[in-house]
Amino acid sequence: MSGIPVLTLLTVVPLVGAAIALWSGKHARTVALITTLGSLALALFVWTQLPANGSIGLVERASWVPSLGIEYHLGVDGLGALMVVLSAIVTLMSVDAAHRVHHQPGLYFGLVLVLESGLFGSFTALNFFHWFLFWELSLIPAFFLIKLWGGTRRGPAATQFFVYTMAGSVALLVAFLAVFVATGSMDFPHLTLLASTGELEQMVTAHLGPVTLWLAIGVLAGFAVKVPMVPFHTWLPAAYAEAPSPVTMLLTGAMSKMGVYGLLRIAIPLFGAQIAEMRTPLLVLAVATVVMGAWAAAQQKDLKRVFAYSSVNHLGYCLLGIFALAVPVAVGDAGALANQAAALNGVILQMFNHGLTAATLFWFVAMLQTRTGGHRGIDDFGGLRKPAPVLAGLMGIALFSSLGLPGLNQFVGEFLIFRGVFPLAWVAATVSVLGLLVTAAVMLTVIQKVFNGPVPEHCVGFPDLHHGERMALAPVICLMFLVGLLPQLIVDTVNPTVQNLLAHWRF
Amino acid sequence: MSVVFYLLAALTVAGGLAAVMLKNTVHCALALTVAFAGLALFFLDLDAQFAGFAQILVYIGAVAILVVFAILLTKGSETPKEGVYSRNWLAGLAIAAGVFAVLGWAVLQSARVLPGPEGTPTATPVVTVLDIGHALMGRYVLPLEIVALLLTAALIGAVIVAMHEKEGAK
Amino acid sequence: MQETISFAPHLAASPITGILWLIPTVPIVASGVIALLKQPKRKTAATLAIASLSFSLLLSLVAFAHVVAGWAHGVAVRETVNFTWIQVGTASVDLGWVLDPLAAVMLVMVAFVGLLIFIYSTGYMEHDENFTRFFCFMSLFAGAMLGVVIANSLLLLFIFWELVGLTSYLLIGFWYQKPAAAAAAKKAFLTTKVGDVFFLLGMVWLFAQTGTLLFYNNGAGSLEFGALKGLLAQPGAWGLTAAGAIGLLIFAGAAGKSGQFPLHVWLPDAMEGPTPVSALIHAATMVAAGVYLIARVYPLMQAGALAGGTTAALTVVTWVGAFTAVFAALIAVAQNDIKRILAYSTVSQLGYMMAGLGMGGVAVGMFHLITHGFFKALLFLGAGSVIHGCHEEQDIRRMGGLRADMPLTFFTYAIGMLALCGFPLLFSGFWSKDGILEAAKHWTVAKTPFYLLVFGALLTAFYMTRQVGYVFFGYWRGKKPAHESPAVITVPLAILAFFAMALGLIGTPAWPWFRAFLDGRAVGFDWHGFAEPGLLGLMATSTVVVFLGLGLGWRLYGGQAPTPEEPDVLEKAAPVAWGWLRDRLYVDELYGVTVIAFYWWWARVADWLDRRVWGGVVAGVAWAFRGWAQLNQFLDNNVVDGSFDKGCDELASGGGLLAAVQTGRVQTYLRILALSVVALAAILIWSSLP
Amino acid sequence: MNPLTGYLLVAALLFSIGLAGALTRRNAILVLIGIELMLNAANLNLIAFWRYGPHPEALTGMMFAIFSIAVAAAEAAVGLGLVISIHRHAHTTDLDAMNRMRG
Amino acid sequence: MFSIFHPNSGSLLAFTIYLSFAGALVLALLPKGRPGRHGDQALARWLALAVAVAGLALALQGFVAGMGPNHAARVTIVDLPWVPSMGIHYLLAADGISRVLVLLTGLAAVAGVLFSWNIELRTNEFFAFFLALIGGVYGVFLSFDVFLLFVFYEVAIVPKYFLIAIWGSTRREYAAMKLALYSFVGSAMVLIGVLAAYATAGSHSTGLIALAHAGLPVSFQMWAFPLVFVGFGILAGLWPFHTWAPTGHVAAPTAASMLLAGVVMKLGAYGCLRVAIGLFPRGLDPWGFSFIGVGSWRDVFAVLAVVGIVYGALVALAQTDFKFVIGYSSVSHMGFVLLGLVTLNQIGVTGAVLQMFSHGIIAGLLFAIVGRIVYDRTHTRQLAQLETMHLSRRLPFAAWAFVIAGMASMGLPGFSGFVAELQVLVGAWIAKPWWTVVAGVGIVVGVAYTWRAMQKAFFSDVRPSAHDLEHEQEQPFATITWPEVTGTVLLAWVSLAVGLYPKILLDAIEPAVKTLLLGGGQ
Repeated sequence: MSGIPVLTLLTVVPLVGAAIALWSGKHARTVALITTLGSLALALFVWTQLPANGSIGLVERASWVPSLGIEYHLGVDGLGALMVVLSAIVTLMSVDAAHRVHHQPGLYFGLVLVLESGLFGSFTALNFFHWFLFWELSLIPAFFLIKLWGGTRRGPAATQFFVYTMAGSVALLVAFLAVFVATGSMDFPHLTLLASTGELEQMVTAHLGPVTLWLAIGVLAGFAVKVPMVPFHTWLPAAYAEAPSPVTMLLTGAMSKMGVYGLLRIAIPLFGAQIAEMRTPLLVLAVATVVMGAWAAAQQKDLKRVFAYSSVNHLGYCLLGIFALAVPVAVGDAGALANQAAALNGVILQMFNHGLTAATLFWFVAMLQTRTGGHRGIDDFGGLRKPAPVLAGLMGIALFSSLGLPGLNQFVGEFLIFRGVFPLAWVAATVSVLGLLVTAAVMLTVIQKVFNGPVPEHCVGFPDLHHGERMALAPVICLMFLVGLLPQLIVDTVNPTVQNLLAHWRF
Repeated sequence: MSVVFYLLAALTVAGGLAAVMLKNTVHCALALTVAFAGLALFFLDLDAQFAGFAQILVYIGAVAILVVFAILLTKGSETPKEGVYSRNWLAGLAIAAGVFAVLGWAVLQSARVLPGPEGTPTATPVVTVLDIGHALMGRYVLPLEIVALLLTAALIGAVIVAMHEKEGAK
Repeated sequence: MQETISFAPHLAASPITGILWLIPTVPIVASGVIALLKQPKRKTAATLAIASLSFSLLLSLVAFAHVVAGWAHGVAVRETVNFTWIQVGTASVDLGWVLDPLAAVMLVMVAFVGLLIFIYSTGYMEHDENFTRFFCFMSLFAGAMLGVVIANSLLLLFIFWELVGLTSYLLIGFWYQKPAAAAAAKKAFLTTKVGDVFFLLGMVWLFAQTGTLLFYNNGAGSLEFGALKGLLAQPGAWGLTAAGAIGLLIFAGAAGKSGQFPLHVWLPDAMEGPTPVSALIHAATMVAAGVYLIARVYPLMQAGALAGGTTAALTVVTWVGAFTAVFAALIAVAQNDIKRILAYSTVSQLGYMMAGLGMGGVAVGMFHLITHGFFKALLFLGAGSVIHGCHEEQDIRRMGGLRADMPLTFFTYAIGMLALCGFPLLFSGFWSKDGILEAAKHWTVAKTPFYLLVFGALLTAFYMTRQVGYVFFGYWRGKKPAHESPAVITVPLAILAFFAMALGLIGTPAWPWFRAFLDGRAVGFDWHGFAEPGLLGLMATSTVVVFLGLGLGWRLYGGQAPTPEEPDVLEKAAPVAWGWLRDRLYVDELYGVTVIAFYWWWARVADWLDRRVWGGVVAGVAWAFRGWAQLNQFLDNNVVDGSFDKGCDELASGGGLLAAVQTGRVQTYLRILALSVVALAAILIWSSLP
Repeated sequence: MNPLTGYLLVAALLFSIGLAGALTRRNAILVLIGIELMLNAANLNLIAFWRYGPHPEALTGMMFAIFSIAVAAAEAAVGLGLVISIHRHAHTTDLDAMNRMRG
Repeated sequence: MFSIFHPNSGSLLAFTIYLSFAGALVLALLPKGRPGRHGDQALARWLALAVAVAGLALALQGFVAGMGPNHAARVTIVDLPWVPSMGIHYLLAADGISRVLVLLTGLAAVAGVLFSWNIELRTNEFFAFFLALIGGVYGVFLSFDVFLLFVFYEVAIVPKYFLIAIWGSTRREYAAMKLALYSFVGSAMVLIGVLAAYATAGSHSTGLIALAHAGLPVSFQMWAFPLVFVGFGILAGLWPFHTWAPTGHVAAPTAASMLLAGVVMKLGAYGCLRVAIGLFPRGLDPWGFSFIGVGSWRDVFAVLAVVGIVYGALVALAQTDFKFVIGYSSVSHMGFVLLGLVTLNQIGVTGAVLQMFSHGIIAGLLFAIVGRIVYDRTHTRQLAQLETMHLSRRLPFAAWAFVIAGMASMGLPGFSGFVAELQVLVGAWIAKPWWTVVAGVGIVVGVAYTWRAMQKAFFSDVRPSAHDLEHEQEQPFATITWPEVTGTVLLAWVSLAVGLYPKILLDAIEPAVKTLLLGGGQ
């Protein structure tokens, strides 16, 4: 099978699907479903083909623009492959959830598939140029999906989303250009190698003077916006709230992971030492992301905004885990290495789990909306457990997953993050548990207001999940349990990658 | 300085003076012809036969006739009641006198630096029409072409300017 | 108290240990199956739940027998099965289960009480429309609780711990249409969650320090010597060792679940759930899980204690427990809801258990836990029977004289009540409470807890007498006449009543079977147990106190309880104090103006920061760019481009000036020309003159 | 006196007469006549310089004169054409009356 | 007659010039079509298209022929003595830069004809001027003699004036005059500089290469460089001499704006590179002192370029007229070209040349959409009015074409603009990092204005009322015609292709830039 360029195929399949979907009008959703299913199969195939030692596998490499150090360089390790699988799952869910697109369905599903291609591309790229291409490519369809199918205040939301992210991207780009100028390379593995020996900083200093810290800040800014990290997150609630729910699933489920992925693939490997210098403010921001995200969610009245802020909160744990890695430890300290490995494993698991859970939550919001003609205020419902017990039960599972109930998927990641972070930065970890608490309060409030209490008049006769929806949700819910109970399924592949990554990072 | 020179000079200057001073414009034109003829004779005297004959042909044969035609066409022969001289004639005269003074002064001044009258043996240069033809086709071909173009343009221009405008074109 | 407990270092896991995991798994699976059942399949659901729990009970008994057998052969059984859950880096996160006397005793208690309550529920919940759902949750709870019991890993324990919390949440909010129930469920979950995050912190700390979360792992577990030694060497915070600090963090989790002050507020509200739930979860098992947790990690709490001494962690546990015992008992005095009285009583008794653990060790606390499990379940079920019989009436002021209408219930309830009060000799509560009091008496740190606990015992007897007086004596003050409950309800009551009495036999000073069993020591019957110095005096004291409480109660409430409209006897005597107690000493209100207000204040701050500050900064930047853009355009139109246009205009006007010279008079031009030539020529010549 | 000087003086005189005519007469045709005289005076200069110059075989002066004659012819033609055209419009050849071109 | 051509690759390139002028001549001589008679104009259109396509084919052939083992070497096409006494030669040659720009001209010409398909007024003359302009542009890009270059340069300016003055729209005389004035001022400066160089060199040759090798004294270069650079820079939209550009672009007919932004501005940039930098490389040397960080002409022009980038973008952000947005965007994007040029390093200059090509394509596309596809149907360019028209629904083709063009314009990866700007930024990093940082701000603002214009024009949030819908159904817009589709697709694909595989052009540009930077000529 090695002859087939699987990763290229992975990127191309959605694009082809998008082209077909564009012209297939009413049948676009079917086309999209088939394409995303195919993509998922390919992604799972990729997952199975990873090298056992955690190094980068399935490499494809060809010359592209040699003078700029640009290569067509693809490859995945456990991290990339997991993100590919997650993207495939989330896109499939999103397409499945979007069965009420009446307005230009061809375009809608075309854009969704282009977005998927962008996700795949950026998770498999190993060259900055290539990566950046897909990183930006994913932005365009996302923008239009919000802009054209969004809610009443979609215009400003879409613009803010776009311009904000682009501003971050430019900062990232400029910083990376400096790296290229200094090293003449845009290849991630190569640059990682340079950074791990400290050569990168020497080269940058030799070429440009002592600006490495600024470059690190530039790169971080790009990712901080995407993740998003407080205070770069203000685009997020509006964008998530105004986007149609299936699109929000994509935004939170897959796109926000691009930022975390970027931190792991680019920022940390290249600028580990600089991030280590800045670790205290960064940890403060990470904690602020966790805590303020959760608390801001508490104040929201719109379900989508609630989940949007809770996404900020959950991604804050990823940031916490990542920045805690930069806390200096004694060389050769096996315990510290174990802590770091735990944190990093946790971060990666959290990326996957949050993607799955948050996407599912927004899916449920979509269902609530379609059933009540667009209601999604937290006070618009009540007592739904009575008319719709299955919906209530399944959404309850998703909500409990989100608040980190053990046995469900999100707990594992959060546990590992705390387990790793606590010994590295116990103050940050301790303050961050507040986030767990507040998130729990928020999620329970949602349950209380939406599912419990007396049934208001307009919710009488609220239809429960129909058969198709149950069938569609079942695998997702099962996956939540599966990952929650047997995380080793994922960690088996991720852990070698984590060790491999840690071995190549230098703080 | 030969007698011929003085005679020709007198004739020419007299013709010129008459051409600008006479009241009747037709007379002026005729006096102009005299001045032209005097100049042509000067040219011949100076061994520039070709130039002399060209002077006769072009000026006396063409320009003078044109002037007469123009006078007739514009009924310029009638003496206007305001007088033939413009209001500022005195100033014009003074300026002309000034010009003459400067020019004359320049000539006389330069005469001092020139070699003496006897010191310039003036061997008559033999210039045949063939020589002139060779020169025109050789060294002066570009000016010749330009002049040809100019003449053509002038021809066309004169025609257009003098042509009656079409009825209702305006 | 023993410094080292001589458990067998290693035993090959016996077959029963190998399948121990089935004990929690079977009910959980049954719960899953019931979840998929349709609502009308009531019988199937109940059958499944009861069958699965019976199976668990059976296995538990086998396991118990195995442990007892091993003990009988002089071997303290501690068998573990461990496995790797996640491989992280080169380290691993391990889970496992353990079979030792502590687990075995608890297994049997939970499974047995649970089974009885299940059976009881089939009658009690008969007419509920969500009958199947009820059994689904109950079954899940049973499984999770059994999981907590057998966990050999703090993480696994935590996982089940949270699951238990979840089912508690689900069951408190079982009647979800009632806003009060929904709110109570949320409150319960969140309050326990507060404890749980500390538990989580303690857990990760422990993990980070010892590299494992397994309790016992052939010497490599976190509760075993090597790890504890490391923990003691490690400084923690506030003068504690790491072991102490971790222990306290874990205790915070236990305090949450076990309703210790100040996290007790959820437990009385939890009575919004169906009565069997209150009996099972909020009396017998789950709330006791905190006590069980402390018992489980006792080596950690105790680590570093000198012979006969105590540790900072245990001191805290003691004080919290003792305070809670009195505090809750005081509140219980002034409650009128039959279940609420029991709830505060539970809180109070949990305080006893904690204090017992803190002062007397595992066995003391655990013994009270077991006995309390039975008699409190009995009381709750009895209360349920009363409520059932009184047509869902819960206010004791609207009952009365029920001993005639519901004789069986009265009889069993009285047994439970006497057990709770610690009526001498016959009832298990007497023995278990005496154990605690004895430990308190011998506590070297302070004597106050002893007095507190004695006072608590007095109060216990008093409020229980008050309750019984209201409910079963006097005359009927309700509307519809009450009726006796069916057999499916009364039979479990009878069984529980039997155990509420009989269990005391295994913990008498003469035959301290329970303690010996837990400690792995041999035991024999010996009257000399009573001969320990001060023991008889203590028993006498306690007896006096109990009778004092009973008498006082009877004096005030025996026979002529007031009507609902009338103020209580004590209220007339001391209205202010009564009001404070009735309003639960305003702890909820205190939280309302502190924690909850803080929560909402921060939520608003976060939202405000987001909208106004960060959003404002973004808007400001955008605005600045817009403004700058406008400025630039202005510059472009008026300065850059303007200068061009201006230049053009200047040029044009300059042309106009020049045009003024152009008179149109040809001769003028000519004149000027001529003059210029003259001037030029003159200059040229002049300058060339020698 | 140098023979050249005489010719130059005559040419200067003739030029000045032409200039005086051009500056003093009202009639446009007579102004043109004056200009023709000025041109002819220049031609006389050219020929004279040629004749008495150091390199008469180079024909330069003569050629200039010939071209000048040609140009003058063209000038006359166009100038007179203009005069006629203006007269047709304005019915006058009086230059004092002709100042409508002023900007 | 072919013997006078050097028998080497790319010699056919010269025919792009001749063919265009011949086409212009033929079109000028065609009988005047009567307005309304369709057939009359059709002939002119097809003829113009044929000429443009033939030119493109020749350009393409020349480009392809230039690839290969000796790719991008400079080849002489024609070298005839013209004014021998002054050493002026009719010298046409092509190196990698020329080939790329000739190719751009060919593309712009074809697209321009396609987007002028509906010109009814004096069609023949329009296309005649159009082709004359194109011929002049071809000539500039192929001239390697400085006077010949200058002649073609001037030839190109004249038709431009008429195109705007006759077929233009808003304030067309003003715009045309402004353009002409600016151009002539620039030309004058260039002429002075070049003449001075010729005189100073004393080499009796006006060949670019010869002059470059003449060893002009540094002190001379020091003042000649800014003179010539500004002279050409005016046409390249150098801030603050850029104001002709927006007004000119707006006033010009679509095809002319496309050429103006797409090609004519490149003439200026090309002149800056080939003449100013090529002849006076030492003019960029430091002065020996510095004032607020500016220590050489290079710094001065870099500052102007960077200011132009940000300033143009900001002003574009403030526009209310759709076409002005695009007009100012050209100023901003040309700032990148100029910035790339003064980086004076391989990457930066290569990027500048690539940006010339890229901007030529993208600006052409933008003007085509705004000026032609949209304006011809809506008859307004005011964003406020367009906002009420729901164009994304009524003109989806235009909307999505603009999205693609906008993406390319704002420098999203995958399109040619990104690669070009990337290289310029890299070059600027190498030269002076803060240039890059400021230019980065320009990119952000670029995103903002493009997106703003796009949203306002096409994707407004105003929900249509029932009345609007009825009105729209009654008066639908004219359908998109095939020339519009063809032109759009052509340009979009070129941008995409170059963006995805820039090597195709870079292979040609890089060696040429290298030689140019090494020694002025070769």
